[in-house]
Amino acid sequence: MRVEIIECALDPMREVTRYQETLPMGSFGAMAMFVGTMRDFNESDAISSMVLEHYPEMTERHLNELAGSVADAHDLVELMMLHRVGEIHPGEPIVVVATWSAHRAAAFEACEAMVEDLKSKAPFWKKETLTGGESRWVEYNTAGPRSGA
Amino acid sequence: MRVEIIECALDPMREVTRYQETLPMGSFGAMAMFVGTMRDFNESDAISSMVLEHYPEMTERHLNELAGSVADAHDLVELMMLHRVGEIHPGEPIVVVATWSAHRAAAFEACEAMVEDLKSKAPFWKKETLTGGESRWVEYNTAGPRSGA
Amino acid sequence: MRLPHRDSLRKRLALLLDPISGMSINIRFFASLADRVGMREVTISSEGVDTAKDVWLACVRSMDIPGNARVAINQEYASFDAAVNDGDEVAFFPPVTGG
Amino acid sequence: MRLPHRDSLRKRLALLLDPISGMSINIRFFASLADRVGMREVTISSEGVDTAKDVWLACVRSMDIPGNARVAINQEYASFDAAVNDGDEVAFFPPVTGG
Repeated sequence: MRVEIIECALDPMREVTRYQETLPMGSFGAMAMFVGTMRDFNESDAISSMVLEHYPEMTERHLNELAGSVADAHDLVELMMLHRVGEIHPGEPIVVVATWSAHRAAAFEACEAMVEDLKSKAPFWKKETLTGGESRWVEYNTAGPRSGA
Repeated sequence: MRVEIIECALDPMREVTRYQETLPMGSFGAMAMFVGTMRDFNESDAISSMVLEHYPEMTERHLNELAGSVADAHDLVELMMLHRVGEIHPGEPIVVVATWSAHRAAAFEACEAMVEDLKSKAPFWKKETLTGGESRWVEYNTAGPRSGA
Repeated sequence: MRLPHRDSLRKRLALLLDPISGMSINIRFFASLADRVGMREVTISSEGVDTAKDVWLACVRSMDIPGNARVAINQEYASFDAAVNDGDEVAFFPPVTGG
Repeated sequence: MRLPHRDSLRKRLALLLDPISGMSINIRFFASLADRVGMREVTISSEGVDTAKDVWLACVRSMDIPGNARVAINQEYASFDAAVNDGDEVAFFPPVTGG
Protein backbone atom coordinates (compact mmCIF):
# COMPACT_ATOMS: atom_id res chain seq x y z
CA MET A 1 0.00 0.00 0.00
CA ARG A 2 1.39 3.40 -0.95
CA VAL A 3 -0.38 6.57 0.21
CA GLU A 4 1.37 9.87 -0.23
CA ILE A 5 0.98 13.63 -0.43
CA ILE A 6 3.23 14.90 -3.22
CA GLU A 7 4.67 18.40 -3.20
CA CYS A 8 6.43 18.29 -6.56
CA ALA A 9 5.59 17.23 -10.13
CA LEU A 10 3.84 13.87 -10.38
CA ASP A 11 4.08 11.39 -13.27
CA PRO A 12 1.15 8.99 -12.73
CA MET A 13 2.10 6.44 -15.39
CA ARG A 14 5.63 6.21 -14.09
CA GLU A 15 4.55 5.92 -10.46
CA VAL A 16 1.98 3.24 -11.21
CA THR A 17 4.39 1.33 -13.46
CA ARG A 18 7.11 1.39 -10.82
CA TYR A 19 4.80 0.32 -8.06
CA GLN A 20 3.33 -2.44 -10.18
CA GLU A 21 6.82 -3.78 -10.83
CA THR A 22 7.10 -4.52 -7.10
CA LEU A 23 3.99 -6.76 -7.17
CA PRO A 24 4.31 -10.50 -7.83
CA MET A 25 3.82 -11.01 -11.58
CA GLY A 26 0.68 -12.94 -12.34
CA SER A 27 -0.82 -12.25 -8.90
CA PHE A 28 -3.44 -9.81 -10.22
CA GLY A 29 -5.81 -9.96 -13.16
CA ALA A 30 -7.15 -6.42 -13.02
CA MET A 31 -5.73 -2.94 -12.57
CA ALA A 32 -7.97 0.10 -12.41
CA MET A 33 -6.52 3.57 -12.37
CA PHE A 34 -7.80 7.11 -12.19
CA VAL A 35 -5.89 10.31 -12.84
CA GLY A 36 -7.37 13.70 -12.04
CA THR A 37 -5.69 16.36 -14.14
CA MET A 38 -5.90 20.13 -13.98
CA ARG A 39 -7.98 21.52 -16.81
CA ASP A 40 -7.36 24.88 -18.43
CA PHE A 41 -11.00 25.92 -18.03
CA ASN A 42 -13.56 25.92 -15.25
CA GLU A 43 -17.05 27.38 -15.32
CA SER A 44 -16.25 28.83 -18.78
CA ASP A 45 -13.19 30.72 -17.54
CA ALA A 46 -9.62 30.15 -18.73
CA ILE A 47 -7.36 29.14 -15.83
CA SER A 48 -3.61 29.74 -15.78
CA SER A 49 -2.64 28.01 -12.52
CA MET A 50 -3.95 26.83 -9.20
CA VAL A 51 -2.82 26.25 -5.64
CA LEU A 52 -3.96 23.18 -3.73
CA GLU A 53 -4.13 23.92 -0.03
CA HIS A 54 -4.64 21.14 2.48
CA TYR A 55 -4.81 20.45 6.22
CA PRO A 56 -1.65 18.34 6.46
CA GLU A 57 -2.28 16.47 9.72
CA MET A 58 -5.86 15.67 8.77
CA THR A 59 -5.03 14.82 5.16
CA GLU A 60 -2.45 12.29 6.18
CA ARG A 61 -4.77 10.70 8.70
CA HIS A 62 -7.77 10.79 6.36
CA LEU A 63 -5.94 9.24 3.42
CA ASN A 64 -4.43 6.45 5.50
CA GLU A 65 -7.79 5.64 7.09
CA LEU A 66 -9.43 5.72 3.66
CA ALA A 67 -6.84 3.34 2.20
CA GLY A 68 -7.25 1.00 5.17
CA SER A 69 -11.03 0.92 5.03
CA VAL A 70 -11.06 0.40 1.24
CA ALA A 71 -8.51 -2.40 1.56
CA ASP A 72 -10.72 -4.01 4.22
CA ALA A 73 -13.90 -3.67 2.15
CA HIS A 74 -12.57 -4.92 -1.20
CA ASP A 75 -10.61 -7.97 -2.22
CA LEU A 76 -7.51 -6.13 -3.44
CA VAL A 77 -3.98 -7.25 -4.12
CA GLU A 78 -2.65 -3.70 -3.71
CA LEU A 79 -3.58 -0.04 -3.89
CA MET A 80 -1.85 3.27 -4.44
CA MET A 81 -3.07 6.79 -3.76
CA LEU A 82 -1.03 9.91 -4.52
CA HIS A 83 -2.29 13.50 -4.23
CA ARG A 84 -0.52 16.69 -5.22
CA VAL A 85 -0.52 19.85 -3.12
CA GLY A 86 0.94 23.27 -3.86
CA GLU A 87 1.07 25.11 -7.17
CA ILE A 88 -0.23 23.22 -10.19
CA HIS A 89 -0.56 24.17 -13.87
CA PRO A 90 -3.05 23.06 -16.54
CA GLY A 91 -2.36 19.57 -17.85
CA GLU A 92 -0.57 18.53 -14.65
CA PRO A 93 -1.92 15.59 -12.68
CA ILE A 94 -3.51 16.32 -9.30
CA VAL A 95 -4.37 12.87 -8.07
CA VAL A 96 -3.69 9.28 -9.04
CA VAL A 97 -5.46 6.25 -7.59
CA ALA A 98 -4.63 2.73 -8.72
CA THR A 99 -5.94 -0.63 -7.55
CA TRP A 100 -4.90 -4.19 -8.32
CA SER A 101 -7.10 -7.24 -7.77
CA ALA A 102 -7.72 -10.77 -9.03
CA HIS A 103 -10.98 -9.80 -10.76
CA ARG A 104 -12.20 -6.51 -12.17
CA ALA A 105 -15.10 -5.80 -9.80
CA ALA A 106 -12.90 -5.18 -6.75
CA ALA A 107 -10.41 -3.02 -8.67
CA PHE A 108 -13.10 -0.78 -10.20
CA GLU A 109 -15.18 -0.46 -7.06
CA ALA A 110 -12.22 0.30 -4.78
CA CYS A 111 -10.75 2.79 -7.25
CA GLU A 112 -14.03 4.67 -7.56
CA ALA A 113 -14.64 4.59 -3.82
CA MET A 114 -11.27 6.19 -3.16
CA VAL A 115 -11.64 8.85 -5.86
CA GLU A 116 -15.14 9.67 -4.62
CA ASP A 117 -13.89 10.08 -1.06
CA LEU A 118 -10.87 12.13 -2.12
CA LYS A 119 -13.19 14.48 -4.01
CA SER A 120 -15.86 14.77 -1.34
CA LYS A 121 -14.14 14.32 2.04
CA ALA A 122 -10.35 14.69 1.96
CA PRO A 123 -9.36 18.18 3.20
CA PHE A 124 -7.96 19.71 0.01
CA TRP A 125 -9.03 23.06 -1.43
CA LYS A 126 -8.33 24.47 -4.87
CA LYS A 127 -7.67 28.15 -5.45
CA GLU A 128 -7.45 28.94 -9.14
CA THR A 129 -5.89 31.90 -10.90
CA LEU A 130 -7.65 33.04 -14.08
CA THR A 131 -5.62 34.04 -17.12
CA GLY A 132 -6.59 37.65 -16.35
CA GLY A 133 -4.77 37.43 -13.02
CA GLU A 134 -7.79 37.25 -10.69
CA SER A 135 -7.80 34.35 -8.26
CA ARG A 136 -10.72 32.58 -6.60
CA TRP A 137 -11.46 29.57 -4.44
CA VAL A 138 -13.19 26.68 -6.18
CA GLU A 139 -16.46 26.42 -4.27
CA TYR A 140 -17.52 22.86 -5.02
CA ASN A 141 -16.53 19.69 -6.84
CA THR A 142 -18.73 18.22 -9.53
CA ALA A 143 -20.84 15.19 -8.71
CA GLY A 144 -19.40 11.72 -9.00
CA PRO A 145 -20.55 8.59 -10.81
CA ARG A 146 -23.99 7.23 -10.10
CA SER A 147 -24.86 10.34 -8.11
CA GLY A 148 -27.94 10.82 -10.23
CA ALA A 149 -26.64 14.28 -11.19
CA MET B 1 -10.55 7.25 -30.82
CA ARG B 2 -8.21 4.28 -31.06
CA VAL B 3 -9.60 0.75 -31.22
CA GLU B 4 -7.25 -2.07 -32.07
CA ILE B 5 -6.66 -5.81 -31.93
CA ILE B 6 -3.03 -6.39 -30.98
CA GLU B 7 -1.14 -9.52 -32.05
CA CYS B 8 2.14 -8.81 -30.27
CA ALA B 9 3.26 -7.71 -26.79
CA LEU B 10 1.29 -4.79 -25.37
CA ASP B 11 2.60 -2.11 -22.98
CA PRO B 12 -0.55 -0.44 -21.62
CA MET B 13 1.19 2.43 -19.79
CA ARG B 14 3.21 3.32 -22.84
CA GLU B 15 0.23 3.11 -25.20
CA VAL B 16 -1.95 5.25 -22.94
CA THR B 17 0.83 7.78 -22.33
CA ARG B 18 1.53 8.11 -26.06
CA TYR B 19 -2.11 8.48 -26.95
CA GLN B 20 -2.66 11.00 -24.18
CA GLU B 21 0.19 13.10 -25.54
CA THR B 22 -1.84 13.62 -28.72
CA LEU B 23 -4.74 15.14 -26.76
CA PRO B 24 -4.89 18.90 -26.16
CA MET B 25 -3.29 19.55 -22.76
CA GLY B 26 -5.76 20.84 -20.22
CA SER B 27 -8.76 19.60 -22.24
CA PHE B 28 -9.57 16.78 -19.83
CA GLY B 29 -9.83 16.61 -16.05
CA ALA B 30 -10.23 12.87 -15.65
CA MET B 31 -8.62 9.75 -17.06
CA ALA B 32 -9.85 6.30 -16.12
CA MET B 33 -8.01 3.23 -17.22
CA PHE B 34 -8.38 -0.51 -16.88
CA VAL B 35 -5.82 -3.19 -17.63
CA GLY B 36 -6.74 -6.85 -17.68
CA THR B 37 -3.66 -8.98 -17.08
CA MET B 38 -3.12 -12.70 -17.34
CA ARG B 39 -2.88 -14.33 -13.93
CA ASP B 40 -0.75 -17.36 -13.18
CA PHE B 41 -3.65 -19.18 -11.52
CA ASN B 42 -7.30 -19.89 -12.36
CA GLU B 43 -9.73 -22.05 -10.41
CA SER B 44 -6.83 -23.05 -8.13
CA ASP B 45 -4.68 -24.33 -11.00
CA ALA B 46 -1.31 -22.94 -12.01
CA ILE B 47 -1.35 -21.68 -15.59
CA SER B 48 1.73 -21.48 -17.80
CA SER B 49 0.31 -19.81 -20.91
CA MET B 50 -2.86 -19.15 -22.82
CA VAL B 51 -4.08 -18.57 -26.35
CA LEU B 52 -6.72 -15.95 -27.06
CA GLU B 53 -8.79 -16.95 -30.05
CA HIS B 54 -11.20 -14.52 -31.65
CA TYR B 55 -13.60 -14.12 -34.57
CA PRO B 56 -11.66 -11.42 -36.42
CA GLU B 57 -14.39 -9.95 -38.62
CA MET B 58 -16.88 -9.85 -35.76
CA THR B 59 -14.36 -8.61 -33.19
CA GLU B 60 -13.42 -5.67 -35.34
CA ARG B 61 -17.02 -4.77 -35.98
CA HIS B 62 -18.08 -5.34 -32.38
CA LEU B 63 -15.28 -3.24 -30.89
CA ASN B 64 -15.84 -0.36 -33.27
CA GLU B 65 -19.58 -0.36 -32.62
CA LEU B 66 -18.94 -0.55 -28.88
CA ALA B 67 -16.55 2.40 -28.99
CA GLY B 68 -19.04 4.40 -31.04
CA SER B 69 -22.00 3.71 -28.77
CA VAL B 70 -20.00 4.44 -25.61
CA ALA B 71 -18.73 7.70 -27.14
CA ASP B 72 -22.33 8.64 -27.95
CA ALA B 73 -23.63 7.76 -24.49
CA HIS B 74 -20.95 9.48 -22.40
CA ASP B 75 -19.43 12.94 -22.46
CA LEU B 76 -15.89 11.88 -23.34
CA VAL B 77 -12.91 13.77 -24.71
CA GLU B 78 -11.34 10.56 -26.02
CA LEU B 79 -11.22 6.80 -25.59
CA MET B 80 -8.84 3.97 -26.35
CA MET B 81 -9.45 0.22 -26.45
CA LEU B 82 -6.73 -2.34 -27.19
CA HIS B 83 -7.16 -6.12 -26.93
CA ARG B 84 -4.52 -8.79 -27.35
CA VAL B 85 -5.03 -12.01 -29.29
CA GLY B 86 -2.73 -15.01 -29.73
CA GLU B 87 -0.37 -16.55 -27.20
CA ILE B 88 -0.08 -14.78 -23.85
CA HIS B 89 1.94 -15.53 -20.71
CA PRO B 90 1.24 -14.79 -17.03
CA GLY B 91 1.79 -11.16 -16.12
CA GLU B 92 1.19 -9.98 -19.69
CA PRO B 93 -1.63 -7.51 -20.35
CA ILE B 94 -4.64 -8.78 -22.28
CA VAL B 95 -6.76 -5.67 -22.58
CA VAL B 96 -6.44 -1.97 -21.92
CA VAL B 97 -9.29 0.51 -21.92
CA ALA B 98 -8.74 4.20 -21.24
CA THR B 99 -11.14 7.12 -21.23
CA TRP B 100 -10.64 10.86 -20.94
CA SER B 101 -13.34 13.33 -19.95
CA ALA B 102 -13.86 16.72 -18.32
CA HIS B 103 -15.27 15.21 -15.13
CA ARG B 104 -14.76 11.82 -13.48
CA ALA B 105 -18.26 10.38 -13.83
CA ALA B 106 -18.11 10.04 -17.62
CA ALA B 107 -14.58 8.59 -17.60
CA PHE B 108 -15.39 5.94 -14.98
CA GLU B 109 -18.76 4.97 -16.40
CA ALA B 110 -17.53 4.71 -20.00
CA CYS B 111 -14.44 2.74 -18.97
CA GLU B 112 -16.47 0.24 -16.98
CA ALA B 113 -19.10 -0.06 -19.70
CA MET B 114 -16.45 -0.95 -22.27
CA VAL B 115 -14.66 -3.45 -20.02
CA GLU B 116 -17.98 -5.06 -19.11
CA ASP B 117 -18.91 -5.43 -22.76
CA LEU B 118 -15.46 -6.73 -23.74
CA LYS B 119 -15.76 -9.38 -21.04
CA SER B 120 -19.35 -10.40 -21.76
CA LYS B 121 -19.98 -9.83 -25.47
CA ALA B 122 -16.84 -9.40 -27.59
CA PRO B 123 -16.01 -12.66 -29.39
CA PHE B 124 -12.77 -13.66 -27.65
CA TRP B 125 -12.08 -17.05 -26.08
CA LYS B 126 -9.28 -18.06 -23.73
CA LYS B 127 -7.66 -21.46 -23.88
CA GLU B 128 -5.24 -21.94 -21.03
CA THR B 129 -2.37 -24.39 -20.66
CA LEU B 130 -1.74 -25.66 -17.13
CA THR B 131 1.81 -26.01 -15.84
CA GLY B 132 1.36 -29.78 -16.16
CA GLY B 133 0.88 -29.42 -19.93
CA GLU B 134 -2.87 -30.03 -20.12
CA SER B 135 -4.88 -27.36 -21.92
CA ARG B 136 -8.51 -26.36 -21.51
CA TRP B 137 -10.96 -23.72 -22.66
CA VAL B 138 -11.97 -21.15 -20.06
CA GLU B 139 -15.70 -21.72 -19.76
CA TYR B 140 -16.89 -18.43 -18.28
CA ASN B 141 -15.72 -15.01 -17.17
CA THR B 142 -16.27 -13.84 -13.61
CA ALA B 143 -19.06 -11.40 -12.93
CA GLY B 144 -18.44 -7.68 -13.27
CA PRO B 145 -19.01 -4.75 -10.92
CA ARG B 146 -22.45 -4.23 -9.47
CA SER B 147 -23.64 -7.56 -10.84
CA GLY B 148 -24.84 -8.55 -7.42
CA ALA B 149 -22.54 -11.55 -7.59
CA MET C 1 -4.05 -31.13 -67.67
CA ARG C 2 -7.36 -31.26 -65.82
CA LEU C 3 -9.72 -34.16 -66.05
CA PRO C 4 -13.01 -33.16 -67.69
CA HIS C 5 -14.93 -34.93 -64.96
CA ARG C 6 -13.27 -32.91 -62.19
CA ASP C 7 -13.92 -29.64 -63.98
CA SER C 8 -17.53 -30.52 -64.41
CA LEU C 9 -17.89 -31.39 -60.73
CA ARG C 10 -16.23 -28.11 -59.77
CA LYS C 11 -18.70 -26.18 -61.90
CA ARG C 12 -21.64 -27.93 -60.38
CA LEU C 13 -20.26 -27.32 -56.88
CA ALA C 14 -19.69 -23.64 -57.69
CA LEU C 15 -23.26 -23.32 -58.93
CA LEU C 16 -24.49 -24.90 -55.73
CA LEU C 17 -22.28 -23.09 -53.23
CA ASP C 18 -21.04 -19.84 -54.76
CA PRO C 19 -21.75 -17.03 -52.26
CA ILE C 20 -21.89 -14.49 -55.11
CA SER C 21 -24.80 -16.23 -56.72
CA GLY C 22 -26.45 -16.17 -53.28
CA MET C 23 -27.17 -19.84 -52.95
CA SER C 24 -24.92 -20.77 -50.06
CA ILE C 25 -24.40 -20.06 -46.39
CA ASN C 26 -20.96 -19.87 -44.80
CA ILE C 27 -20.78 -21.41 -41.35
CA ARG C 28 -18.08 -20.88 -38.74
CA PHE C 29 -17.43 -22.49 -35.37
CA PHE C 30 -15.14 -21.08 -32.68
CA ALA C 31 -13.28 -22.15 -29.55
CA SER C 32 -14.55 -25.18 -27.61
CA LEU C 33 -17.54 -25.50 -29.91
CA ALA C 34 -15.27 -25.88 -32.95
CA ASP C 35 -13.43 -28.65 -31.06
CA ARG C 36 -16.68 -30.38 -30.16
CA VAL C 37 -18.21 -30.37 -33.64
CA GLY C 38 -14.86 -31.03 -35.29
CA MET C 39 -15.26 -28.20 -37.82
CA ARG C 40 -14.13 -24.61 -38.04
CA GLU C 41 -15.65 -23.51 -41.33
CA VAL C 42 -18.05 -25.10 -43.78
CA THR C 43 -20.29 -23.90 -46.59
CA ILE C 44 -23.74 -25.36 -47.17
CA SER C 45 -26.49 -24.79 -49.66
CA SER C 46 -29.15 -22.41 -48.43
CA GLU C 47 -31.93 -24.60 -49.79
CA GLY C 48 -34.41 -25.55 -47.10
CA VAL C 49 -32.56 -23.47 -44.50
CA ASP C 50 -34.65 -20.69 -42.96
CA THR C 51 -33.21 -20.05 -39.50
CA ALA C 52 -29.92 -20.24 -37.61
CA LYS C 53 -31.24 -23.39 -35.97
CA ASP C 54 -31.77 -24.95 -39.41
CA VAL C 55 -28.16 -24.11 -40.25
CA TRP C 56 -26.93 -26.05 -37.22
CA LEU C 57 -29.17 -29.02 -38.00
CA ALA C 58 -28.00 -29.05 -41.62
CA CYS C 59 -24.33 -29.32 -40.78
CA VAL C 60 -24.01 -30.79 -37.27
CA ARG C 61 -25.71 -34.13 -37.04
CA SER C 62 -23.67 -35.56 -34.19
CA MET C 63 -24.95 -33.27 -31.43
CA ASP C 64 -27.80 -31.00 -30.39
CA ILE C 65 -27.22 -27.27 -29.99
CA PRO C 66 -25.56 -26.84 -26.56
CA GLY C 67 -27.63 -24.80 -24.13
CA ASN C 68 -24.95 -22.14 -23.79
CA ALA C 69 -24.14 -21.82 -27.52
CA ARG C 70 -24.29 -18.35 -29.05
CA VAL C 71 -25.04 -17.56 -32.67
CA ALA C 72 -24.08 -14.58 -34.81
CA ILE C 73 -25.43 -13.84 -38.27
CA ASN C 74 -23.15 -11.64 -40.39
CA GLN C 75 -21.01 -10.84 -37.32
CA GLU C 76 -23.93 -9.73 -35.17
CA TYR C 77 -25.51 -11.63 -32.29
CA ALA C 78 -28.80 -13.23 -33.29
CA SER C 79 -31.28 -15.76 -31.93
CA PHE C 80 -31.49 -19.33 -33.16
CA ASP C 81 -34.88 -18.47 -34.61
CA ALA C 82 -33.50 -15.56 -36.64
CA ALA C 83 -33.90 -15.78 -40.42
CA VAL C 84 -30.87 -16.74 -42.46
CA ASN C 85 -30.53 -15.65 -46.07
CA ASP C 86 -28.44 -16.68 -49.04
CA GLY C 87 -24.90 -15.41 -48.71
CA ASP C 88 -25.06 -14.98 -44.93
CA GLU C 89 -22.25 -15.96 -42.59
CA VAL C 90 -23.53 -17.83 -39.54
CA ALA C 91 -21.21 -18.40 -36.58
CA PHE C 92 -21.68 -20.65 -33.56
CA PHE C 93 -19.57 -20.27 -30.43
CA PRO C 94 -19.52 -20.78 -26.65
CA PRO C 95 -19.87 -17.93 -24.11
CA VAL C 96 -17.09 -15.41 -24.68
CA THR C 97 -14.20 -15.15 -22.22
CA GLY C 98 -12.14 -12.19 -23.38
CA GLY C 99 -11.07 -9.03 -21.58
CA MET D 1 18.98 39.26 29.20
CA ARG D 2 15.24 38.90 29.61
CA LEU D 3 13.03 41.41 31.31
CA PRO D 4 11.43 39.99 34.44
CA HIS D 5 8.05 41.38 33.42
CA ARG D 6 8.08 39.56 30.09
CA ASP D 7 9.02 36.27 31.74
CA SER D 8 6.22 36.59 34.18
CA LEU D 9 3.70 37.28 31.40
CA ARG D 10 4.99 34.27 29.46
CA LYS D 11 4.48 32.04 32.48
CA ARG D 12 0.98 33.24 32.97
CA LEU D 13 0.17 32.77 29.28
CA ALA D 14 1.64 29.28 29.38
CA LEU D 15 -0.48 28.44 32.38
CA LEU D 16 -3.55 29.68 30.54
CA LEU D 17 -2.93 28.24 27.09
CA ASP D 18 -0.51 25.32 27.34
CA PRO D 19 -2.05 22.31 25.56
CA ILE D 20 -0.09 19.94 27.84
CA SER D 21 -1.74 21.29 30.94
CA GLY D 22 -5.04 20.83 29.06
CA MET D 23 -6.43 24.30 29.40
CA SER D 24 -6.46 25.48 25.80
CA ILE D 25 -7.98 24.70 22.43
CA ASN D 26 -6.11 25.13 19.17
CA ILE D 27 -8.26 26.45 16.33
CA ARG D 28 -7.46 26.37 12.63
CA PHE D 29 -9.18 27.85 9.59
CA PHE D 30 -8.58 26.77 5.99
CA ALA D 31 -9.06 28.00 2.44
CA SER D 32 -11.83 30.56 1.76
CA LEU D 33 -12.98 30.39 5.37
CA ALA D 34 -9.52 31.43 6.59
CA ASP D 35 -9.70 34.40 4.19
CA ARG D 36 -13.16 35.37 5.41
CA VAL D 37 -12.41 35.25 9.13
CA GLY D 38 -8.94 36.72 8.63
CA MET D 39 -7.25 34.02 10.76
CA ARG D 40 -5.48 30.75 10.06
CA GLU D 41 -4.60 29.57 13.55
CA VAL D 42 -5.44 30.77 17.03
CA THR D 43 -5.39 29.31 20.54
CA ILE D 44 -8.11 30.05 23.08
CA SER D 45 -8.77 29.07 26.64
CA SER D 46 -11.11 26.14 26.99
CA GLU D 47 -13.04 27.78 29.82
CA GLY D 48 -16.73 28.01 29.05
CA VAL D 49 -16.28 26.22 25.73
CA ASP D 50 -18.26 22.99 25.44
CA THR D 51 -18.93 22.42 21.75
CA ALA D 52 -17.40 23.18 18.33
CA LYS D 53 -20.03 25.87 17.92
CA ASP D 54 -18.84 27.50 21.18
CA VAL D 55 -15.31 27.48 19.76
CA TRP D 56 -16.44 29.44 16.71
CA LEU D 57 -18.40 31.92 18.82
CA ALA D 58 -15.45 32.40 21.12
CA CYS D 59 -13.04 33.38 18.38
CA VAL D 60 -15.06 34.68 15.42
CA ARG D 61 -17.24 37.58 16.41
CA SER D 62 -17.53 39.21 13.00
CA MET D 63 -19.64 36.53 11.30
CA ASP D 64 -22.05 33.66 11.89
CA ILE D 65 -21.04 30.11 11.00
CA PRO D 66 -21.56 29.81 7.21
CA GLY D 67 -24.17 27.22 6.25
CA ASN D 68 -21.64 25.17 4.27
CA ALA D 69 -18.84 25.28 6.86
CA ARG D 70 -17.36 21.97 7.99
CA VAL D 71 -15.75 21.26 11.33
CA ALA D 72 -13.15 18.69 12.35
CA ILE D 73 -12.12 17.91 15.91
CA ASN D 74 -8.65 16.38 16.21
CA GLN D 75 -8.50 15.83 12.43
CA GLU D 76 -11.81 14.02 12.22
CA TYR D 77 -15.09 15.33 10.86
CA ALA D 78 -17.50 16.29 13.66
CA SER D 79 -20.76 18.14 14.11
CA PHE D 80 -20.98 21.66 15.49
CA ASP D 81 -22.69 20.21 18.56
CA ALA D 82 -19.85 17.79 19.24
CA ALA D 83 -18.09 18.17 22.59
CA VAL D 84 -14.70 19.87 22.62
CA ASN D 85 -12.17 19.09 25.33
CA ASP D 86 -9.02 20.69 26.69
CA GLY D 87 -6.15 20.18 24.31
CA ASP D 88 -8.31 19.52 21.25
CA GLU D 89 -7.59 20.91 17.81
CA VAL D 90 -10.71 22.29 16.15
CA ALA D 91 -10.65 23.14 12.44
CA PHE D 92 -13.19 25.04 10.37
CA PHE D 93 -13.20 24.91 6.59
CA PRO D 94 -15.41 25.16 3.50
CA PRO D 95 -16.51 22.14 1.41
CA VAL D 96 -13.45 20.30 0.13
CA THR D 97 -12.48 20.51 -3.54
CA GLY D 98 -9.57 18.12 -3.95
CA GLY D 99 -9.08 15.14 -6.23
